[in-house]
Amino acid sequence: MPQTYKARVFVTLKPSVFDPQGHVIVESLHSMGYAGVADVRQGKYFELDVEAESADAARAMVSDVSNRLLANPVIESYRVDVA
Amino acid sequence: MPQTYKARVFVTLKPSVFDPQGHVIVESLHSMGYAGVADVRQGKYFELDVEAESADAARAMVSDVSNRLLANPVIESYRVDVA
Amino acid sequence: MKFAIVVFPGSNCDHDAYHATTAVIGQQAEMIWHKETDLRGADAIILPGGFAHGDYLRTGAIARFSPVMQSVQAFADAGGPVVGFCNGFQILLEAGMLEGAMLRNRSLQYRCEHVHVRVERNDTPWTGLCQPGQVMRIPIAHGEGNYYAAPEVIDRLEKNGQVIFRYATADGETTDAANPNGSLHNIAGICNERRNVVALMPHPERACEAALGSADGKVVLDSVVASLRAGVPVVAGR
Amino acid sequence: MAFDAATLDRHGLKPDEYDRIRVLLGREPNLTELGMFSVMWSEHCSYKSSRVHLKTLPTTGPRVVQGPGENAGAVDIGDGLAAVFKIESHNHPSFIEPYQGAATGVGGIIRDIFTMGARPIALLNALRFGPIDNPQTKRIVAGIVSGIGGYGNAIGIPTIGGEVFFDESYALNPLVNALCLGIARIDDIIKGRAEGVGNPVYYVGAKTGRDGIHGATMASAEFDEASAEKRPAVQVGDPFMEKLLLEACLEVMKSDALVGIQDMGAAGLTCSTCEMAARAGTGIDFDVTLVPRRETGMTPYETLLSESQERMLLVVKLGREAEVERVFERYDLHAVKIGTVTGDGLVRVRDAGVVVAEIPGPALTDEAPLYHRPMKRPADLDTLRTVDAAALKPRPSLRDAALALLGSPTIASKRWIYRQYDSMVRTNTLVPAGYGTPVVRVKESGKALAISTDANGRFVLLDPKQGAMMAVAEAARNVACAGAIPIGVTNNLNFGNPERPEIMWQLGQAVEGIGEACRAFDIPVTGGNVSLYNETDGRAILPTPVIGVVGLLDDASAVVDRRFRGEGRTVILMGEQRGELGGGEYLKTVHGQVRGVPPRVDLTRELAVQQLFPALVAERLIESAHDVSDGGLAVALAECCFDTNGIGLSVDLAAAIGDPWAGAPADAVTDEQTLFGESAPLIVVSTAAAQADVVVARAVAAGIPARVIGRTGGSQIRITIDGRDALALTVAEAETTWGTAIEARMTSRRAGAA
Ligand SMILES: Nc1ncnc2c1ncn2[C@@H]1O[C@H](COP(=O)(O)OP(=O)(O)O)[C@@H](O)[C@H]1O
Ligand SMILES: [Mg+2]
Repeated sequence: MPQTYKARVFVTLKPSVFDPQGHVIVESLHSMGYAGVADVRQGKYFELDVEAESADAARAMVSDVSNRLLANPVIESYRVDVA
Repeated sequence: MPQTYKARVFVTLKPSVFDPQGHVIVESLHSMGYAGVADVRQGKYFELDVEAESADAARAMVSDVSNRLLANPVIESYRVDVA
Repeated sequence: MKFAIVVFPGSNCDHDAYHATTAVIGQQAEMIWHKETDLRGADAIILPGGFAHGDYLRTGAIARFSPVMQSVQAFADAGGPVVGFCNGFQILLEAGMLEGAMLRNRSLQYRCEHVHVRVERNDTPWTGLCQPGQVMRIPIAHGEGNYYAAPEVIDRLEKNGQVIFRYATADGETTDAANPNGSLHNIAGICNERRNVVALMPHPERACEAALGSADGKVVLDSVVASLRAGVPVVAGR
Repeated sequence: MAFDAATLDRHGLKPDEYDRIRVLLGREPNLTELGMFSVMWSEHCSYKSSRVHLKTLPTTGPRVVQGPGENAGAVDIGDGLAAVFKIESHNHPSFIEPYQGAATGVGGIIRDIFTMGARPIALLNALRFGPIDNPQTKRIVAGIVSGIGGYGNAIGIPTIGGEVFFDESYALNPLVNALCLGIARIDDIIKGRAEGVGNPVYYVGAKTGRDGIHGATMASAEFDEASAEKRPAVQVGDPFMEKLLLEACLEVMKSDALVGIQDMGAAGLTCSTCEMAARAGTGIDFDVTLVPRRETGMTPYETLLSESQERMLLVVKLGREAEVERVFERYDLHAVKIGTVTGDGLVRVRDAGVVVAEIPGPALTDEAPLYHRPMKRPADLDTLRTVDAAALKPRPSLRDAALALLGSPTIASKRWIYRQYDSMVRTNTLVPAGYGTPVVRVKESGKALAISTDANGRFVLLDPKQGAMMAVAEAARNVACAGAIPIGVTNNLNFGNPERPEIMWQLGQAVEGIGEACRAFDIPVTGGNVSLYNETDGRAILPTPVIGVVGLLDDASAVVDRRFRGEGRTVILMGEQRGELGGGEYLKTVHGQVRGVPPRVDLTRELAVQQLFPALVAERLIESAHDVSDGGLAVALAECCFDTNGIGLSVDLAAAIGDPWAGAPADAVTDEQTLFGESAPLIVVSTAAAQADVVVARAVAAGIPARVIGRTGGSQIRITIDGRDALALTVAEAETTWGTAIEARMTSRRAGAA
C-alpha cells in the first residue's frame, strides 16, 4: 500500500563556493547592529509530498529528484530528510 | 563567555500563497516520470554562525533577525533551530 | 520643480529617471544617495528601478533599512508625492509603505518587453493627467513582479480604488494572456490609502520619448508636475 | 628543485617550456613560480599559438585611440568621445556550469571596459549550441541565457543583441562570447600600467577564494573524460559587487589620483601584477598576506592563481591614497594597499614579508613561448566542398522548405532568449534585440552606435579564409544597413586544438581572411580574444571566428531597422542573387548537409554598400533595410514583414544568375537557388514610392545592381520568379512558425526547471 511521506530537502552551496547573497546579508545585519552574526550561508529548502511504498523508497526517490533537479551538483550539495 | 552557535532558519511561503517555483518543479518532475511527487513547496534555508551568551540568547537574536530581515511576514513564515 | 531620485547601492534606473525628469520634461532632479537623509528641498520623490543590494535575499528587502527611507517615509506622511518604479515598488512594499508582496514571475523568468497597462484611476498625483481607462504601452523588466496580497487586502485595495494600473490588452481588456507575471487581479500598480504614494512594476520613465519606442509613460511625470503646480499638498522634502 | 613530468603535466607545461623558464630565471623555479608561469604561459593568457597570426591584422587608423594590447580597444567617435569595446569568450566554464559560467563571462568583459575609464552602455552575446531538441542542450541554453541576463540585468547594462547558431559540433562545447561597448572621454582613458616607482598598489573588490584555480589552464586544455575529475571550483558571479566597483572606479577615475588600473580576470593576481608592471617597465612588490582572503589557510600559490571574480588592482599616486580610499568607502568597498611599484622590473611576491616568488614581469608576458605551429589543409576538404547530389532527394515543395527554414532554430526568432535580457535600461536603445542590427544612442553627442556580431562556422569550415571574410563583411554590412559607418572591429577566434595542423590551418586562413577584409574596408581591429582547444573527445567545433563591428551614426534620429514601416511602400533589391547554396541553411536544414562551396565574398561591392547605406539613411531616403544571410532571400523578405502587425509583400524576383548547383537538374538554375541562395551582398530595402527611383539610381551609381521588385501590403508573402508563382505564405503562418520555434522547444515539458 503506497503511503504519503513528507520529505524535506536542504540544498546548500558547497563550502568552497562563494555565496554572494550570504555575504550581503551579513553585511547588512552588521549595519543593523547585529554584530554577533559572524557568518550567513543561504541555501534552498524544499518540502515534498511523495507517495511511495516505504520510507526507504520515498527517500530514494527524493534523493534522485534532488540530484537531478533540485540541486545543481556542480556547486551545491543536499541533504534529504523523510518523516 | 560568549560562544559560537550554529543556527538554521527555514523560511517557507505561507500555505495560502501560491508558490510559482514549487508549481513548476512538480510539473517538470511529473514530465520526468516522477508521478509519486504530489506537491513541492520551495523555501529558503539559512545557516548562521552567531556569537551569544547562551543558546537562548542566540535563538532570540536569530528570531529577531528572521523576523526583521530573513522572512517577509506578508508572505512567509519561518522556523529557527539552534544547535 | 525638483525631483529627488533615491540611489541605493545596486539601483540602475536612477540615470533613466534623471534623464526623463530633466532632459525630457525639463525639471530639476537631485540624486540622493541612500545614506543621506536630506532630500534637498525636493517636491516629489522617485524610487527608481534596479537591483538594490543586488536584490539578494528578496527584492527590496535590504534597501528598506537605508537611512534615506526614514526621510522618504516622513515625506510621504506629510502628503508628499512618492513614486516607485519596478524595484522602487518592491522597496516600498518591503518598507510597508504599500501593501502586498512580490513573488517570482509565474514563468520563473526575467521578462523585458513592452506591455499594455490600463490606468484605473486619475485621482493620484502621478496619474492626474490620465483618462481613466487610458492604455499605455510601456516596458516591464523584472523577474519578481508577481503581485500578491492576502484576499482581504486585495478586496480593500479594490474597494478603495487603490489599484491604479492593471496589465491589459491594447484594447484595455484585463485578460490572463495580457498578464506578464501572474499578478493577482492583473495588478501592475497600486497606491496607499492617502493616494500620494504610487508604485508600478512597469517603467514609465523608459517610455518618455518616441525614439525609444514609446512616449506613453511621460504622462506619469507630467501628472505630478501638473499636480504640484495646481498646489495640491506640497511638502518640501528636507 | 626539479619538477617531474607529472607536475609539469598538471601545470600544462611542456618540457621545453620548462627549460625556457629555467633559462629566463637563471635557476629552477619554485612551485609558486611554476604555477605563475603555467597560467601566464597558458594558451588563454599568452596567445602562444595565435600570436604570429594576429600580428598580421591591421590595427591602425585615424580613429584608433587604443589598439590591441590594453584591456580593450577604443575608437574616436567625435566630440572628444571614444567607443571602447571588446569581446571575450567563456566557453569552457559555461559548459561546466552554464549559469555561472555565462554570468562570470559577462562580468569579465564589463570589467575590461570600465577599467579603461569607459561607462559600459551595451552588451551583446554570440552563442553557439548543439541541436536544441537535445535535453542536455536545453539545460545548457536555459542556464547560459539566464546567466547572461542574471548578470547584465542586475548590473544595469542593456543586452541589446547578439546571435545564436545551432550545430552538432557545439553540443558538448557551447560557445559564449560576450561583447561589451562603453563610452569614454578620450582624455580620461586610463591604462593598465604600473607607472611611478614608489606608488602604492591597491586591491579592491571581492575577497580572494580558492575558486577557479587553474581556470586559465583549463580554458586551454581539451575536454575529455578526465576533466570531470579535475573540475575546479566554479566561480560564482556577484553582479552587485561589480556594480559597486563600476560606480566607484568611474568616480575614482575622475580624479588624477589614479595612475593605472586593471581587473583580475584569468590568472588573477598573477596576471594583473605582471602585466601592469611589464607594460610600464616597472616591478611590483607585494605581500599576499595583505590580500583580503575569503578562506583560511590559503597558500601564496592559491592566492596568486585564484580567479575569484570582481577584483581590481589599482596603482595610486603616492600621497593621494586617502582620496581614493574615501571614494571606495562611500560604496562600502575597502581598498587595501598590498604593495608598491618598484624600479627593478621584478614581480616580487612575499608571504608575511618573506619572498616566495620573484620573476621579471616580461618573462611572464613578452617572453612567453611563441609557436609557429604547423598547418595543413584538411585532406577531406575537397570532398566537403562538393555537394552530394544523391542526398538532395527528395526535394520538398518550396513552401515546405521555406517553412522549415523559418522554423529552424538558427533562423527563428530569438525572442525567447532576448526577452530575458533587460535591453532598455539606460534609455539609449533605439533598435533593441530582435529588430535587426541593434543601435544605441550616445546621449552626450546626439550620435548613435550600431553593433553587430557575426560568424557562420559552416562557411568557415568549407573555406576558412572566405568564411572569415564573410563574417567581417556581414557584420559591417549589418551595421551599415542600420545607417552606420563601420569604424572598428573586435574578434573572438573560437577553434579546436591548435596542435593539430588542420585546425591551425583553419585558424591561419581565417586570420588572413579577417585581415584582408578589414584592410579592404579600412576598418581597424582594435582587440579580440582567442579560445582554442574547443574539442570534445577529439572532435572540434566548427571553426568560429566571431566578428564584432561597431559603426557610427552621426544623427541618432535617422536610424532604420529591418521592419517595413507601412503598406504601399516600394521594395527594392540591391545586389545580385548568384544562387549560392553551399554551406547554407537550406542544405543543412532541408537536406542535412554541410557541403559545397560557400558564398563568394565581393569586397568591392561590400565596401560600396558600407558607403552607400549610411548616406541613404542619413538623407532619409529609405525606411527599412535588411540584408540576406542564413536561409537566403526568401527568409530575408519574410523577416521584413515580421513585427510589423502583419504587413505583407508582393515581389517578383529575377532567377538567380549563377551556375546550376551540383545535384540540380543540369538545364536550369533552380528556384531553390533564387529563394534560398545566400549570396552577398544582397539587401532588401523599402522606401516611399516617390523615392524609389532616386534610391535605385544612387545604388547603381555606387556600383550596386538594384531594381524595384514589388510593394509592401496585403496579408501574404507573395513571391514570383520571372512572373511565375513561386511562394505564397500568409504573414501570420510564417510569423508563427518563425516566432514560436525556439520557445516551443524550450518550454516543452522536458526542459527542466528550478
Ligand atoms: N543571443 C542573443 N541575444 C540577444 N539578441 C539576439 C541574440 N541572438 C540574436 N539576437 C537578435 O535577434 C535578431 C536576429 O539575429 P540574426 O538573425 O543573427 O540577425 P542578422 O541576420 O541581422 O545578423 C538580431 O536583432 C539580434 O541582435
Ligand atoms: Mg544572421
